[in-house]
Amino acid sequence: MNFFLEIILRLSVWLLLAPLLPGIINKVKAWVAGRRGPPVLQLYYDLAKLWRKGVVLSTLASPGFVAGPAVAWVALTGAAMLMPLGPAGSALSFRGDVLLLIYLLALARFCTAWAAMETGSAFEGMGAAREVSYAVLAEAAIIAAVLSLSVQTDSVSLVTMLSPSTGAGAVLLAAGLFTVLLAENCRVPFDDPNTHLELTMIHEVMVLDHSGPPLAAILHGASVKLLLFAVLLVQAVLPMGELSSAAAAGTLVAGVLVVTVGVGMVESLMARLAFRRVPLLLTTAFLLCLFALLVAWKGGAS
Amino acid sequence: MTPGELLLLAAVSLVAGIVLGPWLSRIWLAFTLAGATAGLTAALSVLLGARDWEWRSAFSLGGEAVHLRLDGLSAMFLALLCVVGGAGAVYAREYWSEEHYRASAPRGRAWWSALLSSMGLVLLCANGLHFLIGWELFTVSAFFLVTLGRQRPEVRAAGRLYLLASHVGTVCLFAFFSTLAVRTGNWDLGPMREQAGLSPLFWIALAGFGVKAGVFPLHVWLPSAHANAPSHVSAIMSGVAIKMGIYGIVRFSGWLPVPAAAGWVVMGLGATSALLGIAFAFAQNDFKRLLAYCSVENIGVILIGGGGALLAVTHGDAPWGRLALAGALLHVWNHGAFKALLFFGAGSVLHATGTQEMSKLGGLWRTMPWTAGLFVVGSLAVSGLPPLNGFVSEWLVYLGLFDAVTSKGPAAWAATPAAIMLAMAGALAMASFAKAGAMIFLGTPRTQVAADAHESGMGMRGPMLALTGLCVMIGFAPILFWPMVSRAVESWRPAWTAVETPAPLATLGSVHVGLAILVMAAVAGLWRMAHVNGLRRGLTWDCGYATPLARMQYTSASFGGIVAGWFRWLLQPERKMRRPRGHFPAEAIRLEHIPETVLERIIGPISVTIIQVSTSVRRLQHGRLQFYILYVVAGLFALGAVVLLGAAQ
Amino acid sequence: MSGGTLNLLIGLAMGLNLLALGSSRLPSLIRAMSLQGVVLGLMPLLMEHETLDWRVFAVALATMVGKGVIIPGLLRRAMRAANIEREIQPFLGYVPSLLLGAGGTIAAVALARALPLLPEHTGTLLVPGAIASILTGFILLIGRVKAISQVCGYLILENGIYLFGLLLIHSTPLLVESGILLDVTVGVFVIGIIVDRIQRAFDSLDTRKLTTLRE
Amino acid sequence: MNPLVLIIVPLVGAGIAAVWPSNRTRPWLLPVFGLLHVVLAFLLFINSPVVAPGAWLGFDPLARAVLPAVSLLFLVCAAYGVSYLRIRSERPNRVFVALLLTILGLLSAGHQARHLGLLWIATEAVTLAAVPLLHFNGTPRAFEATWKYLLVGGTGIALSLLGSFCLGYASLHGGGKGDLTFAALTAQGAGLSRPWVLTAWVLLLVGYGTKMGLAPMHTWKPDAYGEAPSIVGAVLAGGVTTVAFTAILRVRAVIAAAGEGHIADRTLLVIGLFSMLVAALFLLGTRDFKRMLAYSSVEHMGILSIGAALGGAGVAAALFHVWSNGLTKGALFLSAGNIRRAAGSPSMDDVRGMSVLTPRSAAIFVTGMFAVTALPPFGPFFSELQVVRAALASGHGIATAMFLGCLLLAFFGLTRVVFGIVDGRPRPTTRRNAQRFVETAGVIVPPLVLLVLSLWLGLFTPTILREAWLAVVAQLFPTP
Repeated sequence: MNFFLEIILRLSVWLLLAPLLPGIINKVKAWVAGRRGPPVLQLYYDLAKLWRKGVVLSTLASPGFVAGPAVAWVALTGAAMLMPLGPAGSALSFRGDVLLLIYLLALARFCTAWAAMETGSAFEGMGAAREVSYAVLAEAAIIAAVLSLSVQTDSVSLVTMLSPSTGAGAVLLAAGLFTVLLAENCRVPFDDPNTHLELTMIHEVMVLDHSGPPLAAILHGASVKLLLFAVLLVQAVLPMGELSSAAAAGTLVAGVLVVTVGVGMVESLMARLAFRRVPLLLTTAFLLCLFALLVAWKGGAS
Repeated sequence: MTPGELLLLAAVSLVAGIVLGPWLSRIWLAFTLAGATAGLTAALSVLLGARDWEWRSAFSLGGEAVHLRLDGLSAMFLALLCVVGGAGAVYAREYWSEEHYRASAPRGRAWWSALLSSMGLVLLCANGLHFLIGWELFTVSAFFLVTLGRQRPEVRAAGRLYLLASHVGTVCLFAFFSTLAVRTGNWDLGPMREQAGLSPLFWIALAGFGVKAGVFPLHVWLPSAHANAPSHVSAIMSGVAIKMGIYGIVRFSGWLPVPAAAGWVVMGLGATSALLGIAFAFAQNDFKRLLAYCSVENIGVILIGGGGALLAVTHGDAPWGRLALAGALLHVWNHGAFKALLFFGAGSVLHATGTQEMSKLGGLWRTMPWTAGLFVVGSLAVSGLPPLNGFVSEWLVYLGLFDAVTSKGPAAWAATPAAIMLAMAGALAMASFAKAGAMIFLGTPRTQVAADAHESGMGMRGPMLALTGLCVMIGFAPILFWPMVSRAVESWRPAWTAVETPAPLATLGSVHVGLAILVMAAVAGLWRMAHVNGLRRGLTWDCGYATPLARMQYTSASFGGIVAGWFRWLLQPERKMRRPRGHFPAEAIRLEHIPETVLERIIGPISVTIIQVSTSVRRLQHGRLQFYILYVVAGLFALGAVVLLGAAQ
Repeated sequence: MSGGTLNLLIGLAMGLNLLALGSSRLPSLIRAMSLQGVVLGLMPLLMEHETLDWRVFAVALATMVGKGVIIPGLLRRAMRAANIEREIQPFLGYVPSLLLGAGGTIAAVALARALPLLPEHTGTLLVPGAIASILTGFILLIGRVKAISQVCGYLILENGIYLFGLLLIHSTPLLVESGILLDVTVGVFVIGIIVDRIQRAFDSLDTRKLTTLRE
Repeated sequence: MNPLVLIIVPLVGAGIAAVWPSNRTRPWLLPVFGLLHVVLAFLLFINSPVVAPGAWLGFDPLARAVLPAVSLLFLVCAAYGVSYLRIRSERPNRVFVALLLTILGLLSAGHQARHLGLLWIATEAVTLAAVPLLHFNGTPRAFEATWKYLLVGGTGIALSLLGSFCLGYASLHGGGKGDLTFAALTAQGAGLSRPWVLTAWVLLLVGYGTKMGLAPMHTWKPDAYGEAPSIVGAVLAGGVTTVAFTAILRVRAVIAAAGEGHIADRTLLVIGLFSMLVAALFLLGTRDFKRMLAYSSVEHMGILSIGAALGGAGVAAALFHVWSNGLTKGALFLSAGNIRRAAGSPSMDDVRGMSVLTPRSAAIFVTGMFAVTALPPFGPFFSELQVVRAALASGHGIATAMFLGCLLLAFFGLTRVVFGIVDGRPRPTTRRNAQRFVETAGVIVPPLVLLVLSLWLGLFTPTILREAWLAVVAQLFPTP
């Protein structure tokens, strides 16, 4: 019984807090640019509005057009359920759950790409193609990161894995994971969430034809994903194991905030990369994680 | 009934199928299904029971007493054979039906039974001589099945390529088994790990079986054979036949002592096949070729697991070897199931539209919803996405690799790159099947044939549904299948007997079930929301372009363009393009063709040189008698020289 | 004393070889060959040491008749039928073949040293003679294009072997000898037929036309 | 029973055929005497008489191990001959029938000859008797083939005669009384003079190798097999070559007794591998399916001599291969004859799609091709496997590798030609031609029987046969 209670509690935390992050990022960008910018809760309003709106469905689209976002959303929330929250641990944890997490993200990606292809629009196809292609390198980076974590903790389960490394390993891992975060969540320099030139977009161009509740699901799922990566990054590098649970929670929140602000800063200070540069950056991220792995290995060996 | 009786029943009904098949299609189906069921029951009874089944004949065949053995490992493959064989038989009756293929349909039925029985023989034989016999019969019957549509020249070419390639493998096995027989003094097969002298033989076996399995550099025959065979044949070729190669490698790496480097090599081959195979797949435009190359990838996944097991054996029986091998063997089943499903789906599309080119299809989900839906399930499974079976086996392999890495032993040096390549291969597989499914079933029809497609009948949908059920079942309740897999693992290495499950399969299964429920709930909810809020149909928004054409859709080549760019060194695409010129460009062309790199760039030149040599030698037979006599004299002197050399010594 | 005469005859046979090699006209080639046959026929009689054996007589007679009369007759008939007189543009010119033959003869003498002989044969030129004729036969077979000259070459080859057989004429039972004779005659008889047929089929005896069967 | 009957009976048959009046019924003499010969051969095979050591003729182990195969093959070919000659009823068949039976008799003599000279005479006589059969078709191509066969073969036969003389002189020089029976020569053994023995070996190997068709003396084979009626080809490939092979085996035994066995084996191995290589290279390119059979036969002669070179188990395997290859190759020849007759051309340039026009013959042809390329469970698979085993057991690793490589190339070549002929859409000319050819039981059953025999030989090799082959090993290759 209280298992379900816990689940509900966690769900509410994740689902409610996630939309904050884009808001914060936008606020940071506005602040840097010296504008007032939209309110932090803007995304909440948008979601609420979209949820009530009707749906315009492409004449070509199959039911998969609506099912895709739903599945993606479920996959992302499921992944969130696997992600431990500092002292609170995770809803359910088992050996190898980290792989399930990675593959749930892949499932979400598949569904988004599928829904994008539904419309038969060249733009959406373009976006889907970019999404799935860059994912190949992102996957490599993530798996390398996970490997380094599991090498330094001798475990394949998130709860025990996320006791952070120290020194050089941590720095490399932080850099690598942060880059992957930017790529996976389609932020600058990989993608520009609020440009309006379809040819330059990845994620946005995939959802061009979505509207109403499905779009809401997509946007909300995206924010959950962002939060997920932020939490992962923080726990992977910040030593929280020794702290008291309250302090740990505080650190976690603070860390997530820092990451979010960092994303905002990057978005305001950097320009989008040309697409042919993107693989280069992703490969760099992969190499960073790989070096982190080697460092962890040496550490483990000595 | 005992396994023996069941197998006898299966054999009898398959032979009856061979004999009656050409004339009585319904009775043939009955016999085949009976045989498949009997074989499956026998396999399961061995897998779930404790004891192997073994039988030695009193009479002798080819100078050797027949020695059959059904242990965990062979039972595992036998079960797969029976499932796919039965499903394919049902599928074939509608797909390759009498009225469409008057000439070849009867042949096809007889050869199908022959193929099943010969593969069964291969799995059962515990005698090198009879193993070879079964192997050859299997190769030949597969050849005749691949060339069922023989009037098409490309089918003939594909068949010949397959025949020649597998003959290369056969010659290796010829050498392997006869050397084994010479070293051990008899043809009997069985555990002989203590005879360390035999370990070099593993390389010959690896080469011989690797050709059949389609390991990367040796895969040259596979794409064209799979693409040009009738789809039910492609299904069994890809689902079961290439697994015979895996069976050989696993079987003899378990029975013979293996060289120290074996694990490294096998895992390296596996990783290469996985990544490069799927890279080729992603670049294809012919969806059956795409599926074929994807088989190369999955063979790679299986070999990664097998290599992990071998590494574990050479590194002090590490427990993670058990995980890796279990994952590999389970993946044998899984790949068999979903690849057969996908080929059936492909066949149903081919049946409806008559083309294999994705750039001619599109929007088929309207006309063939069943095929579309089942194909999507298959795609999810083959991409190793939860909650389906593909993920379960890849997950086991991953666990094995991760444990190998965390062991920080020398094995980690192999396991780390393997894990990373496996991840990349997984992502690419996902991309490939997003592309395939979308190009075939989504958007609008690109040609007329696609526009007036039709859904295939129950005879073709039934087998697909059954296989889908299998995929879902393994995905939802993997724990049910664990005992059989671990039984097979034990028969590969008796040392690895442990009661407890090394991986929380039960938890994974329940998570999958929960995930499935949630997905359904979410889909239903969102669907309902959409309808409640009001649902309007409108034109796809193409940046305000009002009259989109079918040709404006994203094509498979452009979809795969980015990755194809990364792998240009391997794919070597042949491009033909004319850029648009002037202010009002009239036309622009961009044709791209992905060649069979290994075949056309490596094998081709070699065979050309051989042919040149033969032509120049054939000039000696020019018909001039005088020179013929001169040859005799030359031979006289040459032999004289040989004798003198011998005498000098 | 018989040994001396024998060697004389062998030398004569070897000379005839060279003649055969050098002659461009078919009739002279055939003449040389038939003469050699007669010479060969005489030899067994000369080699006789003890009582004169009728079987040896028979062999000698048969050889003389066969090699010296019948076969040349056959060939002449074929030649007339095809009305050709001379060998045109052979593969191997006359001078080269002569030189080859001469060289071969010398080589034969040298080669014969390597093979140990019984005391009663050490004096004779049988082995070199045999080898020389065999070589001549091969040169003709390889070097000439006219069917008839090739037949002649084959016969000279057989003559060489016959010469060699003389080494064994006393030890080996007659069967072998008669066998040879029989086979040679039958063989050549058949060759005669074939020559005839070729002539009819290709209205020429030029074997260069016989190159339709090839790869 | 006196083994002479095997020689006399067919010769009598030949005589009868020569005087038999009716052109229509004469062909039936072939199966009749063939059957008689088979019965006699197998009676002798079951209880074979002891051979006096000094005998010139005798049903000794070697004859016992090989002759029945030849006789069996002849019977089937004879049965085929009846319907073949009915198709060719426009041509007089007196000579054809008489000479086929003569050849059978001479083959029996050659196989049983235990005397160097007698053996030579028999072989030569067979060669000559085959000549008219070769130009049975009477075309210029046939004459050309015959001419080449006669001259190349004649050269070979001359060399083997010379070799016989050398061997005789070797024994004479070694103090022998000039007794040329193999028994006597073997008994003289080391007494034989070494240089003469070696010379003899080279000459005899080249001579009989020419008859056998070992490269580079094989040049007559494609022409002869390509132009002769397929039944003659089958008899030549299955019978005449076998006599030459047994001759080489017998001579090798003498050489071995003289203590030069290792040299003999090396030469056999070299020439065997060379023949296989040459044959494989030719097979890769040839476009004529009857010439293809000739090259395949060259390849198998190579296998035989390799087997002989390996001694012991290898020789047993080679004798096994004589049986399996003879029967299978016979099936190929006969079905190829059908296809040739139906298609009107032997070249794959104008023959296509025979699986449509002559389905049965095409099926037999394809099956025979697979069988002859060592597809289990046909005979050649087992015999070649035994050769490979023997080679590996005697440590010839590289030779085995070359052997297998050649088999591979040969397979490539054979499949190329066979499927090129069988598959595809037939040309209209071929179609028209094929309408005149009916696949009667008479032309389908004999090759089928041969295939079945080869299958049976592979799967259930009778123990008595194995013993017969091992007896040969015991006789000719006594283990010191």
